[in-house]
Amino acid sequence: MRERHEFHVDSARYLDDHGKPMDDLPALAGDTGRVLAAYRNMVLTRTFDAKVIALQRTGKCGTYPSVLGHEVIGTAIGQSMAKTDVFVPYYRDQAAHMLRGVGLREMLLYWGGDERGSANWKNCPEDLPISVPIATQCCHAVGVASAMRIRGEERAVVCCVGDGGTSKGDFLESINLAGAWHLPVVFVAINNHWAISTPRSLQTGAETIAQKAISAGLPGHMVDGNDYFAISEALDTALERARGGKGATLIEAVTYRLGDHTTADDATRYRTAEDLKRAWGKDGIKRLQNWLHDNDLWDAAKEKALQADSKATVEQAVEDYLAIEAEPPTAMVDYLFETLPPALQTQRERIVSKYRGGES
Amino acid sequence: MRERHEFHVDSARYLDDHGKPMDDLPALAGDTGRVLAAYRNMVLTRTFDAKVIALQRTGKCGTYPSVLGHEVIGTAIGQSMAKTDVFVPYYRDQAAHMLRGVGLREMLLYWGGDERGSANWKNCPEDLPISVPIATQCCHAVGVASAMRIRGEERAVVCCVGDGGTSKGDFLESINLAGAWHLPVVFVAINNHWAISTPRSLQTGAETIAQKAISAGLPGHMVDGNDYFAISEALDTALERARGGKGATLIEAVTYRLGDHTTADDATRYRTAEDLKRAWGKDGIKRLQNWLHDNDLWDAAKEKALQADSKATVEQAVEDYLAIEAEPPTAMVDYLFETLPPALQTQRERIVSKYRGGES
Amino acid sequence: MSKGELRDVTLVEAVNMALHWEMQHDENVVVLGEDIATNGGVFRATVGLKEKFGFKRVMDTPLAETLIAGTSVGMATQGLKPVAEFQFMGFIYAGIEQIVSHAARMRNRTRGRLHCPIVYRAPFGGGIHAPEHHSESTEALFAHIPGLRVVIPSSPQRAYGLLLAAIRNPDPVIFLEPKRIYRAVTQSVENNGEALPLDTCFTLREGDDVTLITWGASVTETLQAADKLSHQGVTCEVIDVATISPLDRETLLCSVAKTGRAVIVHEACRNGGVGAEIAASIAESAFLDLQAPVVRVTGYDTVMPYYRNEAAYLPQVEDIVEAVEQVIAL
Amino acid sequence: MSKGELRDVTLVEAVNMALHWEMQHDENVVVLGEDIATNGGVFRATVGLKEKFGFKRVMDTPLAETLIAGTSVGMATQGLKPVAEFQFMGFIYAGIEQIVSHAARMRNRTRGRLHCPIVYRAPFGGGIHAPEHHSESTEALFAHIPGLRVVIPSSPQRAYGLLLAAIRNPDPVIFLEPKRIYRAVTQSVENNGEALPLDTCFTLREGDDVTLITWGASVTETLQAADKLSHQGVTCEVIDVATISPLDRETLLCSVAKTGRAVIVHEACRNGGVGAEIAASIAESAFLDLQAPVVRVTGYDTVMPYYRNEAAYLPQVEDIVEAVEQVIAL
Ligand SMILES: Cc1ncc(C[n+]2csc(CCOP(=O)(O)OP(=O)(O)O)c2C)c(N)n1
Ligand SMILES: Cc1ncc(C[n+]2csc(CCOP(=O)(O)OP(=O)(O)O)c2C)c(N)n1
Ligand SMILES: [Mg+2]
Ligand SMILES: [Mg+2]
Repeated sequence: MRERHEFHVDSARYLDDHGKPMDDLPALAGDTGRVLAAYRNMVLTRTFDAKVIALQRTGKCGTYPSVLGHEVIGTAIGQSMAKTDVFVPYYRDQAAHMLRGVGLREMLLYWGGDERGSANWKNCPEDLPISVPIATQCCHAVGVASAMRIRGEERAVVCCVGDGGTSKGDFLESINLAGAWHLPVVFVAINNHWAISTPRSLQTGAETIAQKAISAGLPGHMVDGNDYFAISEALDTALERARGGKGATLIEAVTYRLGDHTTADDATRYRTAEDLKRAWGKDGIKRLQNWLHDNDLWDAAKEKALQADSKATVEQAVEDYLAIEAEPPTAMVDYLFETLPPALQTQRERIVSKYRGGES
Repeated sequence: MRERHEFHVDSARYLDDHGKPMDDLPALAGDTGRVLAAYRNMVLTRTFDAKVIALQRTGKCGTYPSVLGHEVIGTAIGQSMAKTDVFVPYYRDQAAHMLRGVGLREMLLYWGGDERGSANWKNCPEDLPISVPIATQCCHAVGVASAMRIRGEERAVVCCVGDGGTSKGDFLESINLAGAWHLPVVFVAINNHWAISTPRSLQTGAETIAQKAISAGLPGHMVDGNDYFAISEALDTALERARGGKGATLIEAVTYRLGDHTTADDATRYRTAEDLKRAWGKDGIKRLQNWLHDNDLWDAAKEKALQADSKATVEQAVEDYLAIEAEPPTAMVDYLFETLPPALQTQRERIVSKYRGGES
Repeated sequence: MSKGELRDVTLVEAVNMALHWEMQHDENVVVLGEDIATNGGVFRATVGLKEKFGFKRVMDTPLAETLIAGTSVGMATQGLKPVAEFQFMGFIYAGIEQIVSHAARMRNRTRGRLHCPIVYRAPFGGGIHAPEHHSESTEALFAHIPGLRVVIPSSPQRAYGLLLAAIRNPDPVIFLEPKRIYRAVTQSVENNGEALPLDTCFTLREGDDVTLITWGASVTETLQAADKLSHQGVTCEVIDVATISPLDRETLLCSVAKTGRAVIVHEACRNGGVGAEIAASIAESAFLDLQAPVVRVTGYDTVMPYYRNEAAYLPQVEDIVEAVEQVIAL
Repeated sequence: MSKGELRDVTLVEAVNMALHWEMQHDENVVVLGEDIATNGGVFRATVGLKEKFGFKRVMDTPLAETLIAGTSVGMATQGLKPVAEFQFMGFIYAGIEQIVSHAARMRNRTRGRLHCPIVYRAPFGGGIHAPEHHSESTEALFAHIPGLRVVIPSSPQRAYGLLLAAIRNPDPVIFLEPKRIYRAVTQSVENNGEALPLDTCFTLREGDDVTLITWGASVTETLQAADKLSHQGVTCEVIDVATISPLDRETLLCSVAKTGRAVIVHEACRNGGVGAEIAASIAESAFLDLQAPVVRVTGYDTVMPYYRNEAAYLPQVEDIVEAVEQVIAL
């Protein structure tokens, strides 16, 4: 006697590579304000990104992971989330951070080697800081979502993880808990085809990342991560579901990492120029720009103004960032515990005496 | 534009709860020698199990996990595996160990608190010892399978894990590697409905354990773990596939833990007598016995002889086990490294002097 | 705090009592782990909590230690105070990345914006005739990690007071419960919600000739050794370190300044054990006070043997006596 | 061994050279990790191996450290000799359960039937201006685990010889590579397949006044301090411990017997660092030789700061000089 248990994941896409609709667009496309705001954020993100890379090249910033190719996904996340939701990012979520209200200056501080980059997040004080150990943030996301469930709140969590990260136990254990406990969390697995030099194909034998949801009893969706409408619709739906107590969702957002892994990497070692060129042909910012043009919502003058605005915003942030002095070395012990334990007092005194009053 | 990616897992069963065929049996049912040998092993296992519990109750053995309810699965594993395959067990695989040729005395030594229980496995010297930290053995299984793949051998690995264990990262990361690398390994997830007191329903939101295979791009099968024919057929197929270089399989073998979790547990705290009674109604040994009777392959006299034989075998093993003196305390340092490092020499001397020549 | 009911309890019952008290008085306290709700924990430490506070606050998790450790971090950032149980210390390892890289650092990383008031509980130590991995005492691994507190009670009263303090502490605490003495003795504990300090060693017995420094289940053998030695006219000061990290060096150094001699006793293996830090600190800071080298009585540098030989591994009363005699002779 | 080609190489190149040699001469050696095959490793330690030995023996794994650690165990039981890379020591933690509970115990557990000839490599230590978690030096965690060897080279020659020894060793070795000095200097290394011993410290410089004990990248500052001090007429014996565990106490004690003074320098935080074990061992066994307390110059007991302040955390030449002046004064 045989029975068959069937499962599926859907994939969705609205815009072709040139920004032409392939299908009826979702309702959100009618919200011109939202779409324009999204576009502006994507451009600002890309402008910022180029600047940070330049700072790094001139020794004014540390190792930095470019967001190139992720701008659409992050923007959609930032827009779909409510202020009261909690964002649990990974390290390539600059576009979302902009909309969550993390200062550009803070982002610069962080990558500039200053802990204060994760400190003063006054617009999103509950959001988690960047998590460097891959996929570990997924456990935090289900913890935050558990707290919401325990307290009966109508809020949700969005957690990002890379395609590489979906191989790590933390992600897999976490989606399982999300399914077992019906937690209000949306996992966004950003499949940019690479984990440093490791291609998506070596990461897993699964045909899609979205189908990992099935192992946890969750709905899984695959969306074109360069299609603003597709990703936004998937996020809106999943977040509504989560806030309404209907449980978690895994969204695989497919894109391509257009830059090196970080400024310390050289991607030409492991991928071809043709691959990269093909990926640029699917760029989500260009696609949305085309769509805006086609719908008379955008023109060259507006583009020029936006570029200038974005540059000015970024320049101001860089100026602010460069003006900030390093913390005194005593900061390295002062935030470890709520109150400095007696055992650390002598060490703190040594720091003070070594650095004349704790100045660096 | 939407697409749908479809997946499935099959479930299989041949015998009803009373041992009556519900379907045409697989070919292996015609191999009378194999079926009878299987039945004998199941009975021996159950006899052994009852004896170890009795030893534990009288202080002659340590904490012990009863195999009650797992005899059919373990027996099928032991039979389907070739001598050259490698078994990576968990701690409730006594039935398979019997057929792999691990001595009953060795099993007693192990649970009797003596490392030598994992030492002298002359019939299966490459099999891994029992792994106590849940699911950690899954990583070893893919490592062993990788070695086989690297060397181009036509061998395979069978790895057991409990339903609880399928929540742990080690299992999930390992099935993913098995899929990514097309490894010759068969994972048997033994769903006995409980992980100590935690029911299967709290372990995961997934409807089946078998569907976890989908996350790794592996075929997943669910079989009735009390149906000797179903589980044996699934194992034969999966092992053939593995040895033939066609990759890994996940088999969920569904049964019920008929005993306490271990002798240190009291299952009446968390499950009802009715549940247990219902599970006994599906007992796989009784089922196979009925089928053998129905096919004139078994009778009361044979049963009586088998019971007597099994008891005698077990009694002999117990006698051998009880006759073995503890290792000298120096054994605790002598096997740590291939050669005792100078740093441990002084400590070894202390042991020797404390225990007069290292005797305990 | 008001006067509370007096109860004769074992160490594990004191743990349970503290959990009840704090869950009752602080709705942010939640408890999670494997088999801790319906089953009340394999050692019964959490028994009764689910009945009283419900499944929302008393959570049986899937079998996944990374998750237990990391989910607690997420909960804590939301202002909950998770008390997470690892069923045995031997199974805490999969949680280490989350504990070391996140729980211990969240406050520092965010300059105080978020913090992790988590208690990670685990029964630890050998001597209960359990299978492999059920006898670990690797407290040294956690003591070396900045941002963590490591606390080990060794009596019902200290279990009660230290666990309350650990839960109330705004930073993560590794709380290790010596399971060999979970039910060894009962002690009268006042259920009054009074916490003990988290940065002070406990002097269990005063003496002039030698300072015996220990913690966990070894406190039992150390006190017995002190008793024996007193019949030989040697008076031992016995200190239960209890708050392993950050370490109260003050109390230890004061005692050694008086006695001039120290013997450290712990169950963990010697190489790189917490005893090394204590010995190094004393030898550095009390150099001129010391009449004899600081000696360590510890487990051997090997894996805890299976149970037929576990007694041969554990430090015994006579080992302690011998060590004291040795340092006294100098 | 035959005479080999002489090459001027950096520490990381020496690692690469040793891997090439041993893969060439022993077909059981395999290499695995994240980005180690096609990319040749993020630090280029494994560059060229894939081209030479193919994907079967040089394996890019999925991003999963538990798996990397545990798969190596399985491979090793089949007689392979896996050399597994953790991309940074800060990401080794998810592998700890597999390392502690299996790699370190398989031989003991099976009484020698199976064993684990694995090398777990990881770049470690701070000072390269990297993001959080890229500057860990938690060698003490592994040094405390029975059944593991912990080895840390601090020069190209020692990297070459010790890595060969580690791969050939039939038991698991944690091999930590001080990335701050990965490319700091070049040294002439003979590519002759000759291994160095795994249980001996290396005396880098002889002296009579004080013994400086160190390892890893701190060897650089320690030698500089010794230089400075020699101008003040203080001669320092400088020992690179290199084989952190099991520890060669003999060499250390002999030196201290001569100098009567010891200063230990390491980058890891002080509390429970390997320096504690060394200090405790010296203070115990060389009690009568010591003219001054054993002093430790270490990182602070806190999380390594992000890079703007990392220099303030790392032990500097002047800290070492100051410590020596302090012990010499006594
Ligand atoms: C646990 C862990 N292992 C290794 C690393 C080193 N590392 C940093 S990013 C990265 C690749 C991540 O790839 P993916 O998850 O796909 O994210 P992406 O960078 O492509 O956005 C690796 C291996 C790390 N940060 N954490
Ligand atoms: C990593 C780890 N965590 C916890 C335990 C304690 N423990 C032993 S068995 C068990 C339940 C396992 O359940 P399952 O995997 O379903 O196997 P079963 O015992 O039901 O056969 C637990 C939690 C352990 N051995 N290892
Ligand atoms: Mg990626
Ligand atoms: Mg089970």
